[in-house]
Amino acid sequence: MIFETLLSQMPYLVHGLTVAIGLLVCLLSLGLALGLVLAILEVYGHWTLRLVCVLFERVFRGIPAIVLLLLFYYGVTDYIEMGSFTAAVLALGLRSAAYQSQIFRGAFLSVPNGQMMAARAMGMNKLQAIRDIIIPQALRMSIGPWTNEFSSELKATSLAYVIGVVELTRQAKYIISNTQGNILVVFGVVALMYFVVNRAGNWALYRLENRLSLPGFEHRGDA
Amino acid sequence: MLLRVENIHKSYGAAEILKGVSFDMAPGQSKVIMGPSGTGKSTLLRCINHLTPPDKGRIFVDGEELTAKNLNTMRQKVAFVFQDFNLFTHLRTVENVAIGPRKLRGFGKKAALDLAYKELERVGLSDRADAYPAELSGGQQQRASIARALAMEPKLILFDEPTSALDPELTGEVVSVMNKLASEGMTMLVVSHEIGFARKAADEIIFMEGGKIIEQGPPSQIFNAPQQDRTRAFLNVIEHGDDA
Amino acid sequence: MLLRVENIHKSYGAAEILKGVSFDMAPGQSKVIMGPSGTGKSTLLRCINHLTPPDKGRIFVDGEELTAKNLNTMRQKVAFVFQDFNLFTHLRTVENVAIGPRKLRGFGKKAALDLAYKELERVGLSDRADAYPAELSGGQQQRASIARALAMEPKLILFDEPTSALDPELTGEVVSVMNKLASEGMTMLVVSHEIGFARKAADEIIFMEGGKIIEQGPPSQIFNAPQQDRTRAFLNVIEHGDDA
Amino acid sequence: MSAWFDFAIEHLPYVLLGVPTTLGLWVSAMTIGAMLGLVLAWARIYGNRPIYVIATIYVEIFRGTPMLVQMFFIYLGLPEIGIVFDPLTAAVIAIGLNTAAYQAEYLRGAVRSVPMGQMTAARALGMGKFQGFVNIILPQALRRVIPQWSNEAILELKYTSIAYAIGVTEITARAEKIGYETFQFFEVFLLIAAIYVVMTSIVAQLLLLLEKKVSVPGL
Amino acid sequence: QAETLTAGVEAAFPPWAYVEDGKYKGIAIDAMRAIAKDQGLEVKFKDLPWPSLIPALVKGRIDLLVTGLNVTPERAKALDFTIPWWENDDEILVPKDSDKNLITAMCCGATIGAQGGATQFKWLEDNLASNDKVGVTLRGYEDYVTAIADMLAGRLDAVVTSTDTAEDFIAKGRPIKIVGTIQQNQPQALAVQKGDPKKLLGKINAGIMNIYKSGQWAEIVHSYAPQSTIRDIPTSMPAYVDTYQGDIPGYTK
Ligand SMILES: Nc1ncnc2c1ncn2[C@@H]1O[C@H](COP(=O)(O)OP(=O)(O)OP(=O)(O)O)[C@@H](O)[C@H]1O
Ligand SMILES: Nc1ncnc2c1ncn2[C@@H]1O[C@H](COP(=O)(O)OP(=O)(O)OP(=O)(O)O)[C@@H](O)[C@H]1O
Ligand SMILES: [Mg+2]
Ligand SMILES: [Mg+2]
Repeated sequence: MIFETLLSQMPYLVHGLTVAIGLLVCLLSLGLALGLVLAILEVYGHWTLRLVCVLFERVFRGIPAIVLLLLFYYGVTDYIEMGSFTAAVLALGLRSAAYQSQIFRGAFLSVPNGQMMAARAMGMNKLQAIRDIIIPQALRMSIGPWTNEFSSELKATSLAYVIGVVELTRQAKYIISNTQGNILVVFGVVALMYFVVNRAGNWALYRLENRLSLPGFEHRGDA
Repeated sequence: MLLRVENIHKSYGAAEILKGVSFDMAPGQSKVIMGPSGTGKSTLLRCINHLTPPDKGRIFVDGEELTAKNLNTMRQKVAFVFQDFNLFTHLRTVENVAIGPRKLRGFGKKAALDLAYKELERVGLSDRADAYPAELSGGQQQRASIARALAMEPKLILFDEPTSALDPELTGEVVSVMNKLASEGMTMLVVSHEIGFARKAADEIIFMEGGKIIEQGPPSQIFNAPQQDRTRAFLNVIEHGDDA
Repeated sequence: MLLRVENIHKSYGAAEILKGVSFDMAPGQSKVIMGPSGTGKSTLLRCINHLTPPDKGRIFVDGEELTAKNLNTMRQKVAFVFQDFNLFTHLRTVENVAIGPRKLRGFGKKAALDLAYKELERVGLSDRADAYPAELSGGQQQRASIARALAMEPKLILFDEPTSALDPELTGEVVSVMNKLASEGMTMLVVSHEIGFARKAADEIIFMEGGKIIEQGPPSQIFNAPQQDRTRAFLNVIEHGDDA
Repeated sequence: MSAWFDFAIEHLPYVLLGVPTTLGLWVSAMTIGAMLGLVLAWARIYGNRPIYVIATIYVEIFRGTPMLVQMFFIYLGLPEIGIVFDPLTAAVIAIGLNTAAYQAEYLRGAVRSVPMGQMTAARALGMGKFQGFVNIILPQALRRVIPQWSNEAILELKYTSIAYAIGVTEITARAEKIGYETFQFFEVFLLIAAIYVVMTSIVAQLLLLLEKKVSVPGL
Repeated sequence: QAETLTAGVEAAFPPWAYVEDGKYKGIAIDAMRAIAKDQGLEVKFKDLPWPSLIPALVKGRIDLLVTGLNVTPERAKALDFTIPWWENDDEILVPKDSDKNLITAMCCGATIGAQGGATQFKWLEDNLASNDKVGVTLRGYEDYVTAIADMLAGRLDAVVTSTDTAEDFIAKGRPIKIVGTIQQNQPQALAVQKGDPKKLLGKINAGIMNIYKSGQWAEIVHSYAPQSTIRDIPTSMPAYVDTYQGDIPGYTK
């Protein structure tokens, strides 16, 4: 009975999943671009810039995601017109930027000092050195921790329903309320769908990590 | 004069590390700086190309003073070879050598690679061109980093203890490359305790202690008849590996 | 015999690194192993206390054979001093020295610390007892790691290039501690190219190449009249820092 | 803004009554997570094949599916096989099991970042593998893991609000109730944001102090 | 060309509003469409969960709120209500196989569940939980589905929901039964922004009356809740709602 319902509603669950994935891709891209800039400023910037970055990071990591979504959809939209999806991308994307900046900052700091020095000693300016020497190394080291961010943001997309983005969890909620029950079965299916996307994403990221891996960038051996 | 170092001072916090160092180098000369650990040899070298800007004093390369403004172009004239190589980990050997010409000297991709292969040959590394730094032995890494310096076609190369991270035999590889460069007329300023190189290739030994030059002169004089007690004691240690 | 090394073989994958190495050591003896890089010196040392278990061959300490079973107790008799010190980063110097007696030899906290202070004094480090390893200079770190080895009151200490990560002058500190231990009658097996130590303190020099011992004898003989060409060439390099 | 302050001051006491529940939930869940996480990390690094596989599957499942779903399974699913928890216990278990998977991974990374020489030196002294792990590797790994662990702790503090879904009246539940009564939801959400920002800042600061306190030069 | 109104709904709230096969359905949805047609308005729906609906209306992200919305004094301060089109009572639900009756389900150590912010929860709190002699424990849930599931798992003795929700649960085959009714006569209405800046109240009120009079309303209600009795519109209009005083736009007695 519920399985028939699930089967008939599957196209809508899948549609919800594509909305979730679309949201995920947009928010991660925004987070990546901005997170990288924040990390560079935090590591190499003037102290005023560093302060701004730290403040940004504190605020966006301190406020629960749901509240951020509501603040963007109902607060920021007083000044800038945007729809639910855009607001969700901005709220979750900026939050992700705060998290990603920490990932990249860690990676920047783990590039040995000598690399920057050697680049500078050659006559590269700071920007050139960051672009040509530091970032290619730091990004390689970031892929591992970045898979975590991927997983947690995938699940965070499910919160966007509060501002009217009809993604996977909301579609599931429709089925649950229409049948007035079956929480476990429906959420079980949804969990499976998240799990599959998560595995696929991680698989792709690990493959990327392997493809980009160079001698000297392997993990240190197990203790 | 190719290099003029004029009254360089440098402090870290309260500690004055360099207390007024001056010397000159003519084109084609090789000088070796020696002295006990912590004496400021590395600091001096880093002051010369402003990796650590000096507090006081001036640096002239080829008659032009080094300032904050012309820093990046001047550094292309003054290459630096580090003790721990600092090859760019994510680039193959040949790319390490080519990146300078490519990004800083306006070479095309092909031209930069051609030059890189030429310089790798000069240090005897052409066969390892495609390896990553982590796949090279220490001696090979240091030779690659010398090739990287050479590819900038600098007026002067600064070496900071280029062999001290190496095994005795690997040291040999690097020293022979340095001997070769010296004999080809490259101007080199080398912080090193390699007696072999100092005796054979140096025009002058500069002995530093406590942030000052306390003795300088041709190797024959410094090694055979040092004027200062401190110099003598130090040379005793490094020549005989013994606690003086 | 305190140590008997019997026909040790070790391969990594297809490469045979050790090709049957045997020698003995009597109590109180000091032996120095020399030889070119990659020859298997470190591997041999690590085989002796089974940090790398050998593929073939046997090790006897004090007449008892080392096996997988008695490994941990036997290792307490055979201390190891590493090239890069490997002090426990999270423990103060004195705790680094005390942890062995405390955790492995059943000492109480107080007794272990007392012993640790005593051993630190022996290597001249009592004043740095409360520093963390990162706060010590290289020479001090190596002396602390020697104290850590001594605190196990071992029958034998294995040293793997204990000074090669050190400056010439810092090397002096460590070599003089090793000289002192040798003169106190400690049995020591040392991989090192420190001519100073080898001449002064070694009873025998073992020269290895390609996974085999190719020459051994008292320092006077090896240094002054080596039998093998290879030995002579190698000694030439390390004594004169020159490409042979 | 001042209207919001009046609103906040009026309703703060009622919402703050949820703080003990939130903190209790958080502390218990983090404790379970830390202990189980340690076991999982051990299993993933040193376990034999079956143990490694089991631990890996655990980590994959708990990291790969939403925590809300996990909580529903524990709260509404387990009763079908006769295991009935009260809501608070179920929430503690759900959040604890979830964070264990994350903590295990952070710890595993930290253990792997301890240089190999440390274990070699411990073994050379005569320590067994386990002794070396407990005395040498773990104290260093735990210090290295604090920054990531702090992140995780702060994240979980915010996640405790999902316990509301199974009827635990913590901060969010109380605040939302005010929302339904006054219909001033926006003001309510600002209030929640403020409370969480204050709590997470305090926690972050305390953990930073801990980090400083146990820090060792060179680690 | 009429302006398109955006009607906010909580689309997980059958029989009033829900989504099936990707389409909005339910009493409120169909009725709103009928009203719009009657009044020559264009309407589109936006699904927002409960806590988000009110800020959406206040901030003008939606123009009106069309859902099973109870008229209460607090809400009347934040919104302007249309004339009420429905009246609800509350039902006491227990598992089908339970031997609890109206009395044992609601006193003396019973644990009762309700949706956290709903009027039922507030009523139970004010009338039962605050009275020590009654001795019940009250538990709030994010939604009714979880509360019912929890009752079926054995942790609750009873759940109190509004009549329409209770009937929907039974119609969908949950193993529960009604053991008692709490007469509330709780009116429900649509709502617009406070002060009605878009002047919608008149049109909506008129539309409600028109579809009621034409019999469309009864048709719509019965297509979703066949058992329901249709009450006269407007149902009781509480004195605390200012839009029910004096001249009510679009409505003549
Ligand atoms: N960035 C820094 N901040 C503070 N002190 C520094 C810094 N860099 C170097 N020093 C100090 O300056 C002194 C000189 O250092 P320098 O590295 O120049 O010595 P050196 O002669 O090269 O010694 P070595 O032979 O050991 O390399 C040392 O006491 C060192 O501790
Ligand atoms: N774990 C390992 N796996 C594979 N090969 C190894 C391993 N450890 C050492 N080797 C190889 O074994 C050979 C001998 O190494 P070993 O470290 O014993 O040489 P060594 O004589 O100590 O040299 P050095 O003077 O450079 O320290 C080298 O070719 C090395 O690459
Ligand atoms: Mg130096
Ligand atoms: Mg070795």
